[in-house]
Amino acid sequence: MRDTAAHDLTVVPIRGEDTGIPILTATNLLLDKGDTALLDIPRLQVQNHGPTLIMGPNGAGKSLLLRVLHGLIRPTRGQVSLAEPFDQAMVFQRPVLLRRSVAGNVDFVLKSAGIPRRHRKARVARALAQAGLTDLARQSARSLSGGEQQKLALVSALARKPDILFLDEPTSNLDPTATQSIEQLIAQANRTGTKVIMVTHDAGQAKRIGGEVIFMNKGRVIEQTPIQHFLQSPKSDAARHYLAGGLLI
Amino acid sequence: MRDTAAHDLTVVPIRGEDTGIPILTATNLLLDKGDTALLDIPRLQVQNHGPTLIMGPNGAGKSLLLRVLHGLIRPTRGQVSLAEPFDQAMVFQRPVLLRRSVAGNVDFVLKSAGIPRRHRKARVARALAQAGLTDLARQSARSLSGGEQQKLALVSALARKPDILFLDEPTSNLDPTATQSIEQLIAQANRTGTKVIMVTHDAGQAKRIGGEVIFMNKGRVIEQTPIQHFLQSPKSDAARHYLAGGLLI
Amino acid sequence: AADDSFIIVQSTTSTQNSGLLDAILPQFQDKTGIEVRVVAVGTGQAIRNAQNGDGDVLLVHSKPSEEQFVANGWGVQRFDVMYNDFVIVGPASDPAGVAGSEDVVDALTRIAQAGAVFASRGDDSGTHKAEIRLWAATGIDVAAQSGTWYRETGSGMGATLNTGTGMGAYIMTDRATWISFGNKGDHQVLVQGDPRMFNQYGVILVNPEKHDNIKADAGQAFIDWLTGAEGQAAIAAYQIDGQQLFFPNATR
Amino acid sequence: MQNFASIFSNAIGLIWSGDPALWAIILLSLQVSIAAVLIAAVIGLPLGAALAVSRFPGRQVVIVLVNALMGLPPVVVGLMVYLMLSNAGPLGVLQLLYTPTAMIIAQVVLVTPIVTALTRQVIETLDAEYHEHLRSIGLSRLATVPVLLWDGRFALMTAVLAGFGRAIAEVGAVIIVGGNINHVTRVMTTTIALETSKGNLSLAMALGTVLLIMAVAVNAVVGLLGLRARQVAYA
Amino acid sequence: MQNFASIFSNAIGLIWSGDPALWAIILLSLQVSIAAVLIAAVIGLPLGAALAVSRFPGRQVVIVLVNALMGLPPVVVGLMVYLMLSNAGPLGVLQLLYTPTAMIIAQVVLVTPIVTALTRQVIETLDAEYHEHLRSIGLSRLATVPVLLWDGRFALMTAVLAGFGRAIAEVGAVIIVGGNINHVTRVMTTTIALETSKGNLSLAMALGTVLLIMAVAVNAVVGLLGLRARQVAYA
Ligand SMILES: Nc1ncnc2c1ncn2[C@@H]1O[C@H](COP(=O)(O)OP(=O)(O)OP(=O)(O)O)[C@@H](O)[C@H]1O
Ligand SMILES: Nc1ncnc2c1ncn2[C@@H]1O[C@H](COP(=O)(O)OP(=O)(O)OP(=O)(O)O)[C@@H](O)[C@H]1O
Ligand SMILES: [Mg+2]
Ligand SMILES: [Mg+2]
Repeated sequence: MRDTAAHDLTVVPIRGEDTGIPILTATNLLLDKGDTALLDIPRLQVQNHGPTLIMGPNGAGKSLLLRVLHGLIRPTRGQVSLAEPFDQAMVFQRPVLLRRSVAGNVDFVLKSAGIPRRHRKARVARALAQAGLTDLARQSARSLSGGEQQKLALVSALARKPDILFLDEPTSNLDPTATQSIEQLIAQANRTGTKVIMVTHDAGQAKRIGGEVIFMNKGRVIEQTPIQHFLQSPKSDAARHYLAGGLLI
Repeated sequence: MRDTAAHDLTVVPIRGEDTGIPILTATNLLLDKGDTALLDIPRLQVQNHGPTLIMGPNGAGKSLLLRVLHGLIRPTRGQVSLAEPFDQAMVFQRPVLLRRSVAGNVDFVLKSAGIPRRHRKARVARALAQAGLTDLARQSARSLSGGEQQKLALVSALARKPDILFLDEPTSNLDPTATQSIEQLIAQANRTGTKVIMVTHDAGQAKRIGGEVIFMNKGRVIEQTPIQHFLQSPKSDAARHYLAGGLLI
Repeated sequence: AADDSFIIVQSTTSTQNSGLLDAILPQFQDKTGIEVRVVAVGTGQAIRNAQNGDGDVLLVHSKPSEEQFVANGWGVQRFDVMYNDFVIVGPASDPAGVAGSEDVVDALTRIAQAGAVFASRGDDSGTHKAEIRLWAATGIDVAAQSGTWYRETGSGMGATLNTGTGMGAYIMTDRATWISFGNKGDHQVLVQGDPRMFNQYGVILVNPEKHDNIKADAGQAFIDWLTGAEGQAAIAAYQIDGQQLFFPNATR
Repeated sequence: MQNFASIFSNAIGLIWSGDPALWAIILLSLQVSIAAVLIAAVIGLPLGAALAVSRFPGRQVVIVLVNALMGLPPVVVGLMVYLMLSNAGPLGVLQLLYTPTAMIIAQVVLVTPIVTALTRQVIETLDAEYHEHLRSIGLSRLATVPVLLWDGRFALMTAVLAGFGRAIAEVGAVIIVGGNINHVTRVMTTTIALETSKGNLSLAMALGTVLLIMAVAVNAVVGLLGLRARQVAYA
Repeated sequence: MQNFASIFSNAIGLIWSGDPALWAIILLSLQVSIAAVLIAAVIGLPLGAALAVSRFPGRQVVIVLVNALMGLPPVVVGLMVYLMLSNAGPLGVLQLLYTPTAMIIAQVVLVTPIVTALTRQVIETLDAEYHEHLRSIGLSRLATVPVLLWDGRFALMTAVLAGFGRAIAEVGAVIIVGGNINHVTRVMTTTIALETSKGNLSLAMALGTVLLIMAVAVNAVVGLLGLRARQVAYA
C-alpha cells in the first residue's frame, strides 16, 4: 500500500456529466417506525455518471436509505426501481465478517457471486493485495483490527465488480495512507463502470471523490447537487450547519 | 448540539507539562499469537498531564495496546502497573451496546460504577443531552445509527467520571458537528482531571486535542513526543509515511 | 440364527422375569434350530400385539381372555402349559395379622378392615384380574377405596413389588416372580395354599389365516415341544434357591 | 386398528368430555412438570451461565460432564431418588416416596442438566459479544451472569422449553418414585404406559395426543408471553 | 440397599469384566442412538435453520409446535411407530417390527424435534448478525442455511448432544417397537428397566452408571473433536 501516487486523487473521473441516465429511481419512499418517519423521500433519482455521495448528520437516515436502495429493507411505502437488473454490492458501516479466514471471507463473497472456483484463487489474492492483507490471508477474519476489517469488506465487494456499489463510511477506521489507497480503488471502480453510492462524513474525501452530493437531514433529502456547489454554497441551513462543524479540518 | 463554540477547541488544556508524574507504566510487554509478536513494548510510561494520543497505521496494535493497558487482555509477558488504583473506562472501536434502551444502557454503566439509584436519573439525562440523544432515550440502543451508538458509548463512559479514559477512535463515525462537540467533551474531561488515552487516525483531531503522541508500528512503539513535534518533524520513516497519507487533509 | 428360523412369542413378564424362558428356550433351539424371540409385556398388550400379527405364539395366564382370543378366531387353539400359584406377601410386622392364613378371602377382608395398605397392580393383567375376583368374593368395593389404603400402581408385577415393598403394603403376586425378585426388603409370603389362588398358563398359536407372516409350522413346533415331554420336563426342572417355580400340567 | 384422524378426534373427545378423573391427571402432570422445570431453571440458568463465563482448569471436563448428563436415563434417576427417599434411605424420614414431591425431585434431577447445558451454550455466544464491555465497566466474571441471563432471556426460553419437554414426556422416573398410584401420583405419561400395557392402544394414543395438546398449550403461552415481552423490550 | 460408591465400583467392575453379553448390549445402544441422532441431525439441522431464516405467515405457530414436540412422550412415539410397522399396519410388509431399525425410527421421531427446535434458536441468533451481509452478496434466505449451519457448527454441537442424550436415555419407545428381545433388540435402557422390574436395583443402578459412562465417552469424543476443529478454524 506504499507510495500510491497521492496527487492522482484529485482527478475525479466523472464520465459524461450531461449524458447521465437515471439508473436508480426511488418514488414515494416512506419508512415508518411507530409514529416517526425514519425516511420520507417523495422522489430520488441517481444517474449513472460519477459517484453519488450521501452526506448528513448522524441519524439523518443515510444508512437506512442505502439499505432501502440496496433492497435489504422493504420500505413501509413506495418503491425503488432499477433501470436494469444490476449486480449490486454493499459495504456496511459495521462490516460483517464470517467466522472464517481472511481469504475464506473474500472467497465466499466471490463464490456467492457465481464466480467459478478456478478463477477465484487469483481474484482473492489480488483483492488481499489491494487491501495489504496478503500476509494475514490465513488469519481469522474476526480477529482483524478495525481498519483491516473495513479494508477486507471493501476489497471483497470490489472483487465482485458490481454494477452498483453501496459504501457506508468505508474509510472511517482507516489510517491516512489506507484511506488514500481505498479512495483510489473507489475512483478506479468508478472509472471502470461501477456506479458508486457512498456515505461519508468527510468533506475532504467528498471533494476528492467528486460527483454529486445527496444531503439528508431527519430522514429527508434536503438537496442533491454536484459536490463543488454543495461545498461552496450549500442551499439549506442544515447543510451549512453540518459543514460548519467541518471547517476546522 | 447546536452552536458549541468551535474556536474553544484550539485551546488545549495541558496542565503543568513539566510536573507530569507517571500514572501508568508498562514494562517488558509482549503479546504473542502463534509465532508473531502482536505487541512488543519494552517500556512505556504515561504521565498524568494532558491527553495521550496513540497513532499508527491499521493493524499497528493500537487497540490491542489499549486493551492490555485497560486490563482486558493479559499479555503473554510483562506487566502494566498503575500509580494508584484508578477508576478506568473505555470506549471500544466497535461500541458494545446491551439489548436495552438507550437510557438503559447509560443507567447500567452508572449502576455498575456503584452510583446510587437516586443520582443516576439526572446523570443519565445529562449524558443523553450531551450526546443529543434525549429524544431517543427510550429507543432500543442497538437500533441506533452508527454515529449515535458511538456517541452513546462515549457519554456513558464520561458519565462515570473515570480517572483514566481509554478511547479507541471515538469519533470515527461522527459527523463534523458531533465530532466538534465530542472533542469538547473530551477536552473538558481532561480539564477536570480525567487522563485521556485515545487512539485516532485524524491528525487534525490530534492537533486540536493536543498532548503527547505515542506512534506505533507493527506492534512496537516507535516514538513518544508532544503532538506539535510529531506533526512537524516525525522521527521515523514510518511516521513520515503515515502522515504523508494525511497531507491532503 | 438365520432370519427365517425364528419365531416371536408374545408373553407376560412373569415368565421372563422369573428366568424360566431363559432357562428352557436354549434347549428348544438346540433341538430344532428355531430361535425363540420373547416380547414380554402386559397381558392385554400381549394379546393385542398377537391380534395384530406381531407374534407367532401367545403365552399368557388369563384363561378367560385366552378363550375369548381363540373364540374370536385370532388363535388356533389353546393349550394348558403349566401353573403356579399366587401368594400374598406383606411386611414382617403384618399389621393386619394375616400371616399363616390359608383362606385368602378371609385374609383380604382382615386387611381391608385394618385399613392396611394393599398395593394392587391395577393394570387388567392376569394377576390383577385374579385379585379382583378374590376381592369380589369378600364383598368389599375396593374401587371406592382407591387412593386410600387400596393403592393401584397401574404397573407390571415387578414395579408393583418395588412400590409395594417400598410402602410396606400387602401385595398379591405370582410365586415365580416373588421367588426371583431381588428387592424383597423385609416382606415375606404371608398367605398361600388357598386353591382359589391357582394360576394357569396357556399357550396359543396365532391364527395364520389372519396374517400372512405367521410362522405356523415353527410356532406349532414350539407349542408341541412346550406341551410335550421334553418341554414339560424342562419346566419342572427349573428352580431358584431349591424351589420349583412352575408346575407343568399340559394335558396331551 | 384405528387411523390417526380418529385417534385425534378421540383425544378431542376426551378433553371435551371434561371427565374429572382425566382432568385431575392432566393437572397433576402439569403441576409436577412445571414445578420441576421452574426449580431446574432456578438452578440451571445461573449454573449454566456461570459455566459459560468462568475460566478454571478442568472447565472443559465439566462441560463434557454436564452435556453427558443430558443423557441421564430416567429409570436410573428414578432409582437414585428412590434409594434416597425410601425408608431404608438417608432421607426416608421425610416420607416423601410415592408423593408428587418425589416426582418433582426426580424430574428436577433429570431436567437441570438439560437447562444447564443449553444455557451454557446460549450464554457463551452472548458473552463473546458482551464480555469486554462488561469487564470494562467493572463487573467481575461472575457478576456478569445476571446481565447475560437477562439480555439472553429470549434465547434461553428454548432451553427451558426443552427441559419442559423432557419433564412432561418422562415416565421412567416418575413411575418409580411416584408409583403411578391411582388418584395420588398418576400422571399422563404413567396412564399412557398403563393403557398401553392393557392393550388399549388407541386410548393410549388418544391420551398421548391430549398430553401433546397440553404441551402445545404451555409452549404457546410461553411463546406468547415471550413475543409480548419482546415487543416491549429491545431484542 | 447399597450406597452409591459401591454401585459405582460395581459399574466399573461390569465394564472391566468384559462380559460379551453386556458389551453386545452396550454396542447396540450406541449403534441405535448414534444412528438415530445422525439421521435426526441430517433432518433437524437444515429444518431448524430454514425455520430460523424463513418468514411466512404462521411461522410463530410452527415454532411453537416444534418446541412442543420436544415434549413428545416416548411411549406415544413407540405406539405410533408400532402401529405403522405392525403386521396390521401400513408398513407391516417391511417386517421391521422388533428390529434395531424400528428402534432407530422411533428415536428419530423423538429426537428430530429436539434438534430442530434447538437449531432454530442457535441459527436465529447467528442470522441476526449475518443476515444483511448474506442477503447483500446475493443469497436467498434459504441459500443462507448451509452458511449459517457451517458457521454455527460449534454452537450446534450442544443441540445435537441434547438429542443424543434423549436418545441414549430413552426406554419407552424402544421397548415397544424393539420388544427388548434378548440378543436381538435389548439395549442398556431396556435392560435397566428389566432388572428394575426383577427387583435387582443395584444391578440396575450399576448398569445405569455404565450407560452414563458411555454417554460421557461419546460426549468427550464429540467435545474433543469440536475443540480440535475449533483450534484449526476461526471461532
Ligand atoms: N429499528 C429502529 N427503530 C427506531 N429507530 C430507528 C431504527 N433503526 C434506525 N432508527 C433511527 O433512524 C435514524 C437513522 O438511522 P441511520 O442508521 O440511517 O442513520 P445514519 O444517517 O446512517 O447515521 P450515522 O451517520 O450515525 O451512521 C437514527 O436516528 C436511528 O436511531
Ligand atoms: N487473535 C489474533 N490473532 C492473530 N492476530 C491478531 C489477533 N488479534 C489481533 N491480531 C492482529 O494484531 C494486529 C493489531 O491489531 P489492533 O486491533 O491492535 O490494530 P489497530 O492498531 O487497532 O488497527 P486499526 O487502526 O485498524 O484499528 C492486527 O494486524 C490484527 O490482525
Ligand atoms: Mg450510518
Ligand atoms: Mg484499532
